[in-house]
Amino acid sequence: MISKQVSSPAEALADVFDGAVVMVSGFGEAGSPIELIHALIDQGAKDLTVVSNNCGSGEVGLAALLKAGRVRKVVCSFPRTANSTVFPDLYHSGKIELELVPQGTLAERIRAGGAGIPAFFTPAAVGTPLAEGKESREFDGKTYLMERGLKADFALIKGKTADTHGNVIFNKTARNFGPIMAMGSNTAIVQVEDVVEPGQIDPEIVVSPGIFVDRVVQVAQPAHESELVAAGVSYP
Amino acid sequence: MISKQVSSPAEALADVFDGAVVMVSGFGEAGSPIELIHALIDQGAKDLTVVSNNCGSGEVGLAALLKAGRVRKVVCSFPRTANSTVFPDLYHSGKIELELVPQGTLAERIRAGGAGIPAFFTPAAVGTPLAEGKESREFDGKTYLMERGLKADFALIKGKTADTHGNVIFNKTARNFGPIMAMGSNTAIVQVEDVVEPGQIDPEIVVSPGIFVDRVVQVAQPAHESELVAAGVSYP
Amino acid sequence: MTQQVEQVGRTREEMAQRLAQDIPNGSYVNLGIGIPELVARFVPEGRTLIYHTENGLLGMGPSPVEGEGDPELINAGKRRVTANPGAAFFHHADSFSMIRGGHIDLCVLGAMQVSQNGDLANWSTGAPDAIPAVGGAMDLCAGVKSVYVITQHTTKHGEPKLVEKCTYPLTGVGVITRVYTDLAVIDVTPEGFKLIELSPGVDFDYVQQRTGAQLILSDA
Amino acid sequence: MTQQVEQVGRTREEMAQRLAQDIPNGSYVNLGIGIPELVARFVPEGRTLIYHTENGLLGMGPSPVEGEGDPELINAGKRRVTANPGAAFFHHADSFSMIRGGHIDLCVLGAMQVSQNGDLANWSTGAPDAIPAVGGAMDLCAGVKSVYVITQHTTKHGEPKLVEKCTYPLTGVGVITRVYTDLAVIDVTPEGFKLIELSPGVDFDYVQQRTGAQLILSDA
Repeated sequence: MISKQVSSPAEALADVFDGAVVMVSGFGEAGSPIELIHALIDQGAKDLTVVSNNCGSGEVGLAALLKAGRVRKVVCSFPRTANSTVFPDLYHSGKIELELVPQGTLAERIRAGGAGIPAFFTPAAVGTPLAEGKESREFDGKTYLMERGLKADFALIKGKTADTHGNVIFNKTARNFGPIMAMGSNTAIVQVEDVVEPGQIDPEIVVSPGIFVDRVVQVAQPAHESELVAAGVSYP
Repeated sequence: MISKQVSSPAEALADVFDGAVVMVSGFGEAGSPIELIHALIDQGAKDLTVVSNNCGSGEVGLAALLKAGRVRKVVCSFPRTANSTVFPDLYHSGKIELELVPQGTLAERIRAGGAGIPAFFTPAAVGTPLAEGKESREFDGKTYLMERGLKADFALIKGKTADTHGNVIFNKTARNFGPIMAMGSNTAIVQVEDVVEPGQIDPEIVVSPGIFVDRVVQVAQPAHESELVAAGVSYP
Repeated sequence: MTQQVEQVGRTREEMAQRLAQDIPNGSYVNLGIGIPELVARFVPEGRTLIYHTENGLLGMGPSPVEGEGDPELINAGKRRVTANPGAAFFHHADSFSMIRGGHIDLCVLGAMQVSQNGDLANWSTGAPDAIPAVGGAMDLCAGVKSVYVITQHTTKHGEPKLVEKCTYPLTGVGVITRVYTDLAVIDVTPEGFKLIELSPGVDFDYVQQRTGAQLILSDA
Repeated sequence: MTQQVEQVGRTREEMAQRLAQDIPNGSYVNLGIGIPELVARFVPEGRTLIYHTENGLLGMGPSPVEGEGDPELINAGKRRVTANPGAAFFHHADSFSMIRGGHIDLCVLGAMQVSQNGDLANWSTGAPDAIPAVGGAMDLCAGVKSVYVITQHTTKHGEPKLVEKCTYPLTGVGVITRVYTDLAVIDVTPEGFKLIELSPGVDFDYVQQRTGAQLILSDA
């Protein structure tokens, strides 16, 4: 008998340490694990490196974590957001480091980290400023950049349903970075609306097999970032 | 209105040319597209390079294609089979070339080919005879081999159900190489028991999205290799 | 000058409509944010295109009625969309395998600048105070089979966007094959910009004056 | 000699049973073909292991009744199996990501030879007329967190399988951490083979005589 279910986001995040590398799922608000992020703010770990496609909006979720001064560096493809001043302020005042990575390269680096691939070659960004300092190499007459696999200490992920073995399914385009961040992190923490018994998810439709998932926690009615922002919520 | 359904295996394979690289799904008999392979025998293309985990058993399916003398080279992880003499005879008489690839490296090379990754590094086979002639490189103190992405002209794949847009789901461990061979080939041909209308497969459970699949053909009651072998069937 | 540009040539909708004529039935298409998004509205009757959005959906449908939809069913522009029958959801690594692996037939992007050898600049002005953000543009233009640009022929200030050499930071090198503007349809060829078609009421000199590189006349 | 070996030390089942004691609850385990497969039968009451088979199943259950089962639900040895509640199917690239990425806790393999620095030879005798076939063994021993060997201490002809240096072609270099044989449990340490435990009724000299390298006594 094994169960990966923990009772609360706080318990799920208890061992996040200062200086940890933390992957955070989501593309815009879809798949953003707001309740886990808020619990991470409460938990207090600092000097974090966050790997995420965006940097959040308003003053909730990822933007709130940044605003709380807990993040030293972000690895990100699109940190600019229509309705957030948090990242721009931090960036302009030199209080946060940015590693800008093309979105597909970011996804592939995370997947590679999880798949035991230390490096691979991609055609994206060849000849652009983002190629600076990177090794390039020709294969069959075309130039590629070498990119390194990316691993994290923790991943904070939003799923839809999980069983107690950690098998997860997702909701629509909220899937985005979740499955690969589960692969690419040592400790993958997934918030879901429902936790069910093993056998209640058809093995043919599992998206993240339990081997990639370490902890599942139920958040029955997760908030949507856009609604919180529209309501003027600021966390904490 | 688009439909990728074709009326027969023969039609699906009409344009396979001499010298083509052909990926064939399956691990043992699970996922082996026997009806497509038999149609390829009938079709007559020769001098093929076959990429497949195994080399078939008895004198049906892949073993029959080999026996018919159509295959110049196999790229394979485990060509030895309990009840087949076809590959051993060809190999011992120098009539077929073998590129032996560790199973995980084979899978990753196929996936890389489909993902636009020309090369990647893997720890598998370092220090073994299969590392001979391969570039090696250290990352973070550990040695890896560089492996190249693998692409095919055609893939012959066995699925369970497809819609006319080419979205495919599979049966249990018959999934194995199917989804990545669909990615890694220019023309992916999938035999399925049922072809349904778009919308009849839940978009959350699609395993091979239609973009990777070029032709689907219904084989309502596919044969199982072990049953044909037990019955002493020899194709053609 | 600005006013004159607005009155001459195709509107944004007409540009999108013009481009839409050139996409074959059954194509897998990724449309960028802005004018590119308009293309989907003008696909001729009888053609089915399958839209890919890099955040993990193939078979993207139109936006739902205002206020409806699922905040977790969005496009790359983070707007709510729908899923057509035959759609599929997948994760980001699979999505960019479709892009990088050459499985998508056509990508339509906006541009700040396009050079006569097909370089694209569309992600940064290089201004020192700008927040850098690239998203999936570099992957798209490096991986998709054909990458078209749809853009106003000049900037709001009347400066050419089609140039000999981009001055803004590049998104990709030699990746653009065709440009649709308010004034013309132009191919990027080994010889440079080749004029394929003038917009109604626009003449060659008018376009050449607003282009930062030599235009070649089509053989046709 | 052969007869004597068979009577001394643990049977295949006892070897599997001994190894099974050492696998913690909740481990993700990949069992090779042959003696390794027997391990699953002897997992102590109250422990749940989750079995991975590299052909695309996590949560593999026992074989079905003879003649039952699905020919497309098989293990890496191509035998019919079942899927336990909580199982998941996936494709080969995902399956070997689990292996190569260090997500599997333990792999148990058979061996032709193991050297005192942990090299494994288990795929080929190097005979010129053999059909080379490697399967997933090289990926497993390069990627799984711990790789144990379970094997008879000597070959059928009485030759040691634990050696100073493998003479057969290698499967992996420095990958084995522990060996379970009919005669003993032996750790591979930086100093060489360290004897952890003798099988009942077997003494040190008996094992050392049948081992092709120096055995170190455990500190304990």
